[in-house]
Amino acid sequence: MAENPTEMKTGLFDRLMRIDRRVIFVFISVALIVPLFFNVSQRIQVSPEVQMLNDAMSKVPDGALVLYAMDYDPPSAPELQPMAVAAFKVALAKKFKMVIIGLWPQGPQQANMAFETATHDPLFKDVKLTYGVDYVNLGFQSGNEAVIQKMGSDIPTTFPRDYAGTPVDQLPLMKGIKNLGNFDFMVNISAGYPGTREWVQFGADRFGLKMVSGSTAVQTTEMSPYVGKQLLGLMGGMRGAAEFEQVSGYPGRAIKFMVGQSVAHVIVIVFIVIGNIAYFATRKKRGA
Amino acid sequence: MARQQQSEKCASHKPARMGRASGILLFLMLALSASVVFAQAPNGGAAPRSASDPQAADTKGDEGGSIMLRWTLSPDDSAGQVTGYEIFRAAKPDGPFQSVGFASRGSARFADGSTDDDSAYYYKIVTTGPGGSTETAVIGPARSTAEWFNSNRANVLVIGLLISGAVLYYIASARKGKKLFIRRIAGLEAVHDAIGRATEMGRPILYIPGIQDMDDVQTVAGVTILGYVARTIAEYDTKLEVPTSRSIVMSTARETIKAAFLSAGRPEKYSDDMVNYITDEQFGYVAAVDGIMVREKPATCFYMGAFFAEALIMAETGNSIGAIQIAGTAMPAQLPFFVAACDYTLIGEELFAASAYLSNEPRQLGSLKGQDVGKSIAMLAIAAGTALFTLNQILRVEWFASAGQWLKNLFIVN
Amino acid sequence: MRREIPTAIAFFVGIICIIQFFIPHRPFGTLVDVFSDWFGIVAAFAIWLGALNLLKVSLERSFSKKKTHDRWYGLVVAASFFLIFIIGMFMSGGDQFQVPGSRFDYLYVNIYTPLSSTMFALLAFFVASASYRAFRARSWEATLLLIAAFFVMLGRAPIGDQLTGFMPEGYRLSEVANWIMTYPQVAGQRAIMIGIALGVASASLRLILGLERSYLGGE
Amino acid sequence: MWMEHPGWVLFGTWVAALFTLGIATFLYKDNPVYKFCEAVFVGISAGYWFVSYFWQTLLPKLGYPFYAGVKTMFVGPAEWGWLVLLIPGTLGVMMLLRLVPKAGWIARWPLAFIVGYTAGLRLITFLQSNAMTQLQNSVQPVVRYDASGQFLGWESFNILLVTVGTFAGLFYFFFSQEHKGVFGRVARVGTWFLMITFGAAFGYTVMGRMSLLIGRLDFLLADWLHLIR
Repeated sequence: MAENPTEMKTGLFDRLMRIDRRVIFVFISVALIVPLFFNVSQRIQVSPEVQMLNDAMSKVPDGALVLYAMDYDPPSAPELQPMAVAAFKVALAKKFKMVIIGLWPQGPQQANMAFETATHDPLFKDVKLTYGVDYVNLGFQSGNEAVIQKMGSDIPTTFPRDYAGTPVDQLPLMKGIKNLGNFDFMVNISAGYPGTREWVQFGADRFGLKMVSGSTAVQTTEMSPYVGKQLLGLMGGMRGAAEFEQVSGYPGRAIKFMVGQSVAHVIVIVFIVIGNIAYFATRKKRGA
Repeated sequence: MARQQQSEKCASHKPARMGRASGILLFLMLALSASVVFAQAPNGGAAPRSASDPQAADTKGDEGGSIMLRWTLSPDDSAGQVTGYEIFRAAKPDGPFQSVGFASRGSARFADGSTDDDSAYYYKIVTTGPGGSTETAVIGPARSTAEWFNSNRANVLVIGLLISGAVLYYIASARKGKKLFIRRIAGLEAVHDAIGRATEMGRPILYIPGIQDMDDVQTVAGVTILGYVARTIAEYDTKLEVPTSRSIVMSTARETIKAAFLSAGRPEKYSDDMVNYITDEQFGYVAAVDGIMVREKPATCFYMGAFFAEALIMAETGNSIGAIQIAGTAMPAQLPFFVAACDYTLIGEELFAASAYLSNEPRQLGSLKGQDVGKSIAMLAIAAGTALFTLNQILRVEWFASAGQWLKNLFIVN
Repeated sequence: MRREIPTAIAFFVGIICIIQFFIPHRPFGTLVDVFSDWFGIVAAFAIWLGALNLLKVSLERSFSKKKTHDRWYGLVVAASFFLIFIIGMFMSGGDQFQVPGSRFDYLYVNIYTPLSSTMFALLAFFVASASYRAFRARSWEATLLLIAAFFVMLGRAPIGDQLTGFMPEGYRLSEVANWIMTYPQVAGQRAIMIGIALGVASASLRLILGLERSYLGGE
Repeated sequence: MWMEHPGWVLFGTWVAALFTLGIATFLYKDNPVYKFCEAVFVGISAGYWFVSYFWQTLLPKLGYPFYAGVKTMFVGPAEWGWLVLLIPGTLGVMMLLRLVPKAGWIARWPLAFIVGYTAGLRLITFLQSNAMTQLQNSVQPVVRYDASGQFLGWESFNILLVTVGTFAGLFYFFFSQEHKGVFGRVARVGTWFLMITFGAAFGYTVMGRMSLLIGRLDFLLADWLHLIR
């Protein structure tokens, strides 16, 4: 109490320099929780990579044979699940023949969930698909990039049985499919290794697969140099998912979640600003 | 803010969305009916005109067992009258023909990947559409063969040999005792200080060799650096903790530390308890490592190897207990987090350089020099290629462009 | 012999994988395919090794003489392992174990998923606390880090565009963020990637040629 | 099926919610609840991988073909192809010998196989996809004109920026030369680009990390408490 005003001010900035991180945690929680209670959405500017992706997918002819490689697990699902759902919706609209696989053990399960969500959309209530004829889920194979390498030469021996244990030669859709060269297009949803990088290196570079990717925000920076010839489009993180939902015309979860994102980003930035103000204030003090 | 959002919700949002949805629906219906109308227009529901100029030849640069078919698209291809091209094959020109595959509308090639080498095959391409199908003349015979060299990849071979050669040359000369200069790497001095700090404080050192297996070269580098850290620690009474995410890394790390303590003359101080396997699962592993951190309160944390999302969880927890943290990884996605949360970070290739620098072994130093040759090639190529293309743009001399393209083609991969 | 045979194996397998890339002719392609199957099998055994190791350590901890609280946690580890093991191996319809609705799937959805997702979600908090601490303009380099992070962060969130909606197209925050991501960011990323590629290639070369054997344990 | 029973669904949701909250308590500080969740997590995850690999890799790739092969010895024409499977099978068992202290060294054989295989594949792919392709993308004219011959200043500047940045960044990773004089200055510019890269990548990721938390909150508030729809 005996401090004079300037000292008190310094004290304030000193405290601001070292805010207990749990204070930040509380702010972040509130920022993300509150908007969930309100049904607001924002207009989102679509980035060139997502536009490319959407264009590339629209150019794939209806009824084409498309590989869906789902290389992620539940922890990344908040970002990636909306992408998978939207990508399946495009497939339903364009009547793609789908082969679903996963290089992550949990990938095929996630794919099933996303597929379910997509087919339950009222837009597609008239679309009736038959398992084995219109789509198959071949499940997971271990071996990371080795699996892709082998798919380049022979898919039926790489995935001898599907997700439910049925031998692939009993699946009508698999009849004409020998290797990666048979696919007209590929959608990869990826949370890390093995994922988009391996599909680019082994699928696109070696076997000429035409592919697009949805990836977690964190690895998007690593993937963006591949965009162009190797990768025909890329959506990164929840923002990418929201952009794709918007541009493809199938709004979903991602668009809704973007509000909380905005608030949380603002909070992080406010804290960065506070940290810098406090830093300069105390530095002057120290210098003087 | 909350109130504003709520009012927005009540006032305008839902109708707007419904309006948009019905707009989309309307548009879809319009587009659909339009496409039906246009699809009917040019050729009134008849069979599409056939693809032309079919060719069948061995697929080049492969292991055999494949014949490549090419054709010119049907003139009706873009009009929506073609669903695709079905490929039929027979052992004799007059059949019987069997379908071997289907190429969708717009594609003008198909690799038949189910041929026996050196047998003759005859093909015909059937253009199918909603109105029927038409076929090309039978072509053949075509035979598939396996090639002994994929000439498309000659440039990879040349560049690979060049860099490998440089690496091996410098390793050889380093082994002969030639002094190779390696610049100081910022952050490496810190390794020694950080070990000293833990000793002074009487608190343990935590070493995380990444979460990948020994087949990842980053893990190999991480374990090599662990050897150096262990050698230094052996001089003091500092406790070392190495939780691992892979069972093979656990046993390798144990042997490495044992050897390091032996070479420091303190084999009696080593115990297997220093290294423990936790789980292969990334987040299960980090849950346990976080637990170790808050319970044992290490003075120094090292993160050297391949990391994924767990990187920041560990680095922030380490920060909250006030540890000095030194990281090194070649996972580009995780570098930003280590740079932000750790005191020192070895960036990408520096991780490999650090393991060379610290181990001071000729083969590691030599290969670092070899990598520098690679980088020189890269920088030269960027400088020369950019200069050539730019000169062409300014002076409009075609020669510059073709020289630049030649250079660029060296790096094009098929 | 304890080192020579492993070195020879690594050399043989590694060289074949390289040759296969350049020489498509049989038997190399087939061999690499076979290797890839073997790789999967050996990797599966490595998982078993890890699990057995874990059981050994936690059971040792549970039944050790030292009466610490830790022993209970060791028991919890072992019990959880056996729970999912028994259900997955014997009670979930064999290789149909992952089909939605199986008992294994029930554990996956209600235990495994919340645990791993929540651990991962802690990152939301840590990313905030780390950026508060790290992004301060202490030096020129730190300032660049700060500025880049600041613009990209704002530009990524839709609010960035709403704040700068009055600006002409091309100058809005999301476009500034995209610019940073497509130009300066790509430059740095490329340098890092090329450097790493050379590092990985030369380390792989050493591993194949047996010049680097530290993976075999202490030298 | 039994788990479609509302009671089981409810029970599962409660278990999931409690584990979610249990892990989250770590943010405040370490505590017995977190330690319990941590122990369950370690055990469950190890078991999960064990079971998955058994059904998805070991049986289809080793178990079934092996069994089918052995069967031909007794019924039908004998085939010998399955004998090859003895190699990976043996390598796998050798791996498990790590558990036996005296015989641990034998596990180096399968390890060498794994290391050799990945080293061989990665040597090529990293050179090809990371080094060469990136180089190829870096070679382009830094002066740009549009179709009518008009000089494009901004585009040219951007390309120049990428080229200079890549070049300087590579210089930073050059180890044979002390960072002094001109070299030092170029390398310094390289670190600037690296810093921008890291800052941008960090900022870009914040959203991804927030997404994860939104996912969990959505679960707690919607699936568990039914507070939101």
